[in-house]
Amino acid sequence: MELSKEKLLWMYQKMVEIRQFELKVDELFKKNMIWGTCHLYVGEEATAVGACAALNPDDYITSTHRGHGHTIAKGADLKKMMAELLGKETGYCKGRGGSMHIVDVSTGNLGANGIVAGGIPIATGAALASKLKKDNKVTICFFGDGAANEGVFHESLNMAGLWKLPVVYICENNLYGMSNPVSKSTAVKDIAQRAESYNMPGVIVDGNDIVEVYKAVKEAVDRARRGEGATLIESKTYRWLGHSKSDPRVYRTREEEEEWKKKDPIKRFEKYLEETTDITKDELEEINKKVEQEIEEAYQFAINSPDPRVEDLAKYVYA
Amino acid sequence: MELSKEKLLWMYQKMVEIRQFELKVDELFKKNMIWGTCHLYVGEEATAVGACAALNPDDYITSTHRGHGHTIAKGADLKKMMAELLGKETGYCKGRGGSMHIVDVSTGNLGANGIVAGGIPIATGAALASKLKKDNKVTICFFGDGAANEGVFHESLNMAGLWKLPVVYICENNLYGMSNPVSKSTAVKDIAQRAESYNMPGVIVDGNDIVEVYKAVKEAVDRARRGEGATLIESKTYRWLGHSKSDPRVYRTREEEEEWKKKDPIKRFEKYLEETTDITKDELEEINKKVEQEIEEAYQFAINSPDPRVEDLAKYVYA
Amino acid sequence: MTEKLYIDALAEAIREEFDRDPNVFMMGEDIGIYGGAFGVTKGMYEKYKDKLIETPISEAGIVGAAVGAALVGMRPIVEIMFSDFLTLPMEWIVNQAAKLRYMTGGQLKVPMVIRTPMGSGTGAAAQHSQSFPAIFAHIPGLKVVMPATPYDVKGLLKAAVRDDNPVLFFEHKLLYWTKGEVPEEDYIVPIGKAEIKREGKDITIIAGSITVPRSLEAAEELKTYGIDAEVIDIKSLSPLDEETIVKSVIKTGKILIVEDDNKNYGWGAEVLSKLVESEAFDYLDYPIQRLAGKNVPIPYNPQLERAAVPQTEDIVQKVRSIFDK
Amino acid sequence: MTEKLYIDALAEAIREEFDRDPNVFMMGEDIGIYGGAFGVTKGMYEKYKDKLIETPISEAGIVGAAVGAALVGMRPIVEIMFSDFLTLPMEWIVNQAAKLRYMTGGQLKVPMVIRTPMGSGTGAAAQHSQSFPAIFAHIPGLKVVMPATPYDVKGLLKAAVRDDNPVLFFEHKLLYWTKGEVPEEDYIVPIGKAEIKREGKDITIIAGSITVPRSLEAAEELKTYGIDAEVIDIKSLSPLDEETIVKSVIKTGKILIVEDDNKNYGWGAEVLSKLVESEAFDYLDYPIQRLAGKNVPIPYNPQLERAAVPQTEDIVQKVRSIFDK
Ligand SMILES: Cc1ncc(C[n+]2csc(CCOP(=O)(O)OP(=O)(O)O)c2C)c(N)n1
Ligand SMILES: Cc1ncc(C[n+]2csc(CCOP(=O)(O)OP(=O)(O)O)c2C)c(N)n1
Ligand SMILES: [Mg+2]
Ligand SMILES: [Mg+2]
Repeated sequence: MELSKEKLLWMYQKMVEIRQFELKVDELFKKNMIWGTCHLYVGEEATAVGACAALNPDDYITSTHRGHGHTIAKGADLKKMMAELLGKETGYCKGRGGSMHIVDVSTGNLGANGIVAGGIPIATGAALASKLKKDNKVTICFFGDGAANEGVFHESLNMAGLWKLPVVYICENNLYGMSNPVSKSTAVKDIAQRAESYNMPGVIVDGNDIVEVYKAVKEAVDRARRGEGATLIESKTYRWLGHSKSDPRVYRTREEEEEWKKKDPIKRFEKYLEETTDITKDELEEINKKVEQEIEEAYQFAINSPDPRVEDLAKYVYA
Repeated sequence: MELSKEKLLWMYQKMVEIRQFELKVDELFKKNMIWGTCHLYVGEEATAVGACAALNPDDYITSTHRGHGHTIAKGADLKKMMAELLGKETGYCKGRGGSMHIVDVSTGNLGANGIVAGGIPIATGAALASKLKKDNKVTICFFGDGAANEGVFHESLNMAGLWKLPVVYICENNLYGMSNPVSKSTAVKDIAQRAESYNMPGVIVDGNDIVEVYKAVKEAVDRARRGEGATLIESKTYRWLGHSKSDPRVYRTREEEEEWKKKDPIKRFEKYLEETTDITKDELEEINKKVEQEIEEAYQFAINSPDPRVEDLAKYVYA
Repeated sequence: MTEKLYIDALAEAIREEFDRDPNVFMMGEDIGIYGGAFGVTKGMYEKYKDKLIETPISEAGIVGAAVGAALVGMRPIVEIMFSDFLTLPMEWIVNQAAKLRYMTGGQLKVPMVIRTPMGSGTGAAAQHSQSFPAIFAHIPGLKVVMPATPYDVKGLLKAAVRDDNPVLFFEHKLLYWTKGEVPEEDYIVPIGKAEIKREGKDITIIAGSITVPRSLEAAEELKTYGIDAEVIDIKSLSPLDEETIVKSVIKTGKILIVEDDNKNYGWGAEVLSKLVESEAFDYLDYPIQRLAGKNVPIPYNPQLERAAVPQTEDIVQKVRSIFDK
Repeated sequence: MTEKLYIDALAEAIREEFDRDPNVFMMGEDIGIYGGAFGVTKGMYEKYKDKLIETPISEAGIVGAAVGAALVGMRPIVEIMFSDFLTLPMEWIVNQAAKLRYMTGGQLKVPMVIRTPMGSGTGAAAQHSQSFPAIFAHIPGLKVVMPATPYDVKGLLKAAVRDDNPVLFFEHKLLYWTKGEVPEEDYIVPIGKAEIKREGKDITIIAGSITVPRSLEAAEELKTYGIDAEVIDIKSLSPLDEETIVKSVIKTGKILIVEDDNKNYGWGAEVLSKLVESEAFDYLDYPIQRLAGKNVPIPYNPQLERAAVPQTEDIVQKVRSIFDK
């Protein structure tokens, strides 16, 4: 499980892309330039990137309402993402979907989902297809702590456990489902414990430690690819911003938020790189600069793109 | 947990009532005198009766598509049950419901349910009501092994675990959900193991041993009544007959059936009574005779009852 | 009477029903300290902690549990965060709540209310913008209402809570911040009654929920074209108040039904059919018209989203076309 | 052509699609050695073990998984044991399968078929006897068919499997053991096409699923009253073949729509509305009539059950009343 320098730099870049992308989106939201709502991934970058780093390009993921991070980690084009958020014809979904429905089939990303736990059976079905087709692909299914109380979590993991499907369930436990703390929504302390009900390993990782996430997910992915079945990984992390736009965060304290910001997964990875590799501060600085420019380009692309034509309203209802 | 002689005889009588009632229904079915379908409880009598013996008369139960046993154990009138099966106006549901919808509010029976797992959230809600009203009632929720893979099993047990609701979930594991053996439907061997996912005790009992069932359920009911929350009890048992009418039972062997018939819960209880009490064979024989007569009376009542009037078709749609 | 916001009138109704009947309580996601996704229960938590059961994200389990609670004498109000999510507890609405009374020959009753915000216009896209009243109106055993004004939302919520049947209660998101007169004293608005919200003699516009204010606005504009439109707020799809609409049509001879939902197999079709089957048919001097949403999932882009459902100007235009004006 | 049972024609279609396309497979409860609750897959297990994915009782998970499999290139056929249970996977039909193509601007497609037995007449009572096609026909993105004959069930199942969209496929239980001509060679029946099953000149009876044979029977009987009825099998609710019905109505001038489902907000309302909005309206010489089920859950008692939905004699009577005969 040695990580090459190239891979480490890729991981760093993806985390930075997510962070900067989300902060830009937040800014655009506050300027009323984005319609609807949006759930930002700031603070959770290590989970998406560490997990996707363990996949092949043609492996699948399913994502959630909080999907920008997974989408970027799986390799999406920031231009098309930004254009989608601005509702443009050049966006991933031609402006029809918006934040909660970004899909990028070209990178094996089966999509965000506006329905909590919506991706769980979908990922399970993609993995079933892989088993039937023997295509040797693995699917990662991202979802939140809140989603682990939906019925399809149970139904899907039971099938995956039963049929030994090549799927890795990653529960991003960021302590809250909207305003509801896990202690008030979930009868058990660790969601990973539920793996036992489905005859699959349950693993807890520090979701702010990208290397730990990577290692655990890699092991699960390898296991899945060997035909040994599914794994449930619980990644403990925290979302820095509100649940969606205009969330006054009355359900948690500013102190708690500050504590978690100290555990910034990007800073932590910088420290790791500094301590364990010969990657220099300058190299990282350069990545930051490059990403900044990428984001600006994405924004310019999006803002200068055309809206879909109202006459095309009924396009894409049927294949 | 000493069982009085009176109680023991009551338990014996209820088991016999269920057995004879079901055999009568089977006979009527074969004579095409019963419409629709019917799921018989023969072989599983110890679970319903042992469990209901642990309840107060005004405690609640919810039942399943295989509901006659629970209904009789909770104290239903055999006449009204038989009349319902014959679709008569004098039946529990005035002939509108049939086998899968028998309800008897007078005995706290919230009803059978044609939807697998349909009763699980309903029982949970009744228990929530008891907690809110502080009425000190306990609800028993019966369901099958197959039902334990429905999403609401998960959602309901999570809420019950979280809120420490006064409910006892009794999974009647009769090895099959319709034709599907538990090993092919369920990722874990023992369904009781799933209790851990909901922070409640999980208990396995020999479902053909009425005394064991009674003791385990009594403990769970007491616990619930003390405000200490829910329990999941898995009762291992077997249905002697087909899943529903016209089931050729291709999914299991005749040998397996014979093995289980040797474990007849009624015979076993007779032996227990013989060995540990001064109840005589004659007393039991008398009960059997009495029940036979009861069943015959129920049948006569039903067959001589009027059908509902077609003009009343639209009655009872709204309260 | 004071002017109040729709959302405040609704919240008032909930509080007053909490106070009136100890068996009334509420279940839902984030309805506690957060106050619900649209803020309906904001500020209630302190006083009504025991009445607000904040749940896990388990819509099927929640509604199923509400059915169970209702069976043993409680009167739950369930908040489903977006009406789109009614797909999840569908079983407990359609096969349980709606049928338990009938299936048990009248032994059981299921007094419960499922309140839920519906509709497009907020950029929430296809999974957070639907309007499902038509689907539930098809199911015997359910009642379905969709109040359009602060007065009606308060009165209908109270009627729904006091009703012994399961009531689906649809609140269009764009109505929450609209204003209207609301009396101080306790009142109910009966379920199953439509209301003429504006009298007119030339055409009857039958509207529901958000299309009510849009139709009223359109009616004002239509005056300038010399068209005097009557606007009926249907309020309740099930039971449907045929009498009020038939009477109006007999008077005006023309009908336009305006739905916020997509057209095919929508509620307008039943209203149209009932009119064709009624005595009003003989009084029609123009074929009945429906103006409804396009048969598309709701798109994200704001121009597309707006074009997906009838706006005020579409109503004006449609009515003008009927009169060739 | 050979005479075949509806259920056998259906099974043949499944086998032939299994053989034709390696991506076609089936998921469902008890579809393996048991052969499915109604026996559709009986005898298939030996040969098609790998194609028959027998599932736990987890309808939401099954349909959700089928959606996922479809997204990556498979063509699942899901059997839902009774159409009443469609309430459970509703989310994965309505918010996922139906919308994924639109929401992703055409990036994804969801080629899948959900087959399910519907209807009353077997004494299975309210939770096992419903007919839900109208509900799904309301949802953009879904196709909805309900074949009435062995020929159509085979041809439509093949069309459905080969369609790139999610198709809801409703089989009335009482049709399984009916017989009809079925060709030996591969053929499809196009989705979205109605068919005149009997030509006539006096009235158009628009029927679907079980009401097709009932209407045909009624038409025979109506001859004795001198009434020559045309019977149209609507086959597909979404898309709806307006052309065929409009043409027929222009010819006959009278319409009776016969639904097996309960009347309020049913599919007949949309068909009626479409006709009112069409050019056929001017050719009507009698108000359009609907004959549909009563607005009640399906009762258990056989006499009540029979009375809940239109029988052949009800159709005869209704048509006679139109002609005052
Ligand atoms: C079925 C469903 N219920 C409720 C919602 C509203 N909702 C959106 S996100 C969310 C919280 C989800 O929590 P979690 O799964 O922990 O993900 P997180 O937002 O923390 O990443 C809720 C309740 C929804 N979108 N879908
Ligand atoms: C939601 C739902 N799915 C499927 C069925 C059809 N069905 C009725 S009983 C049954 C098997 C139930 O198995 P289990 O829960 O083990 O109960 P048992 O019949 O063994 O007592 C099935 C699949 C149903 N009634 N409801
Ligand atoms: Mg969370
Ligand atoms: Mg079983």
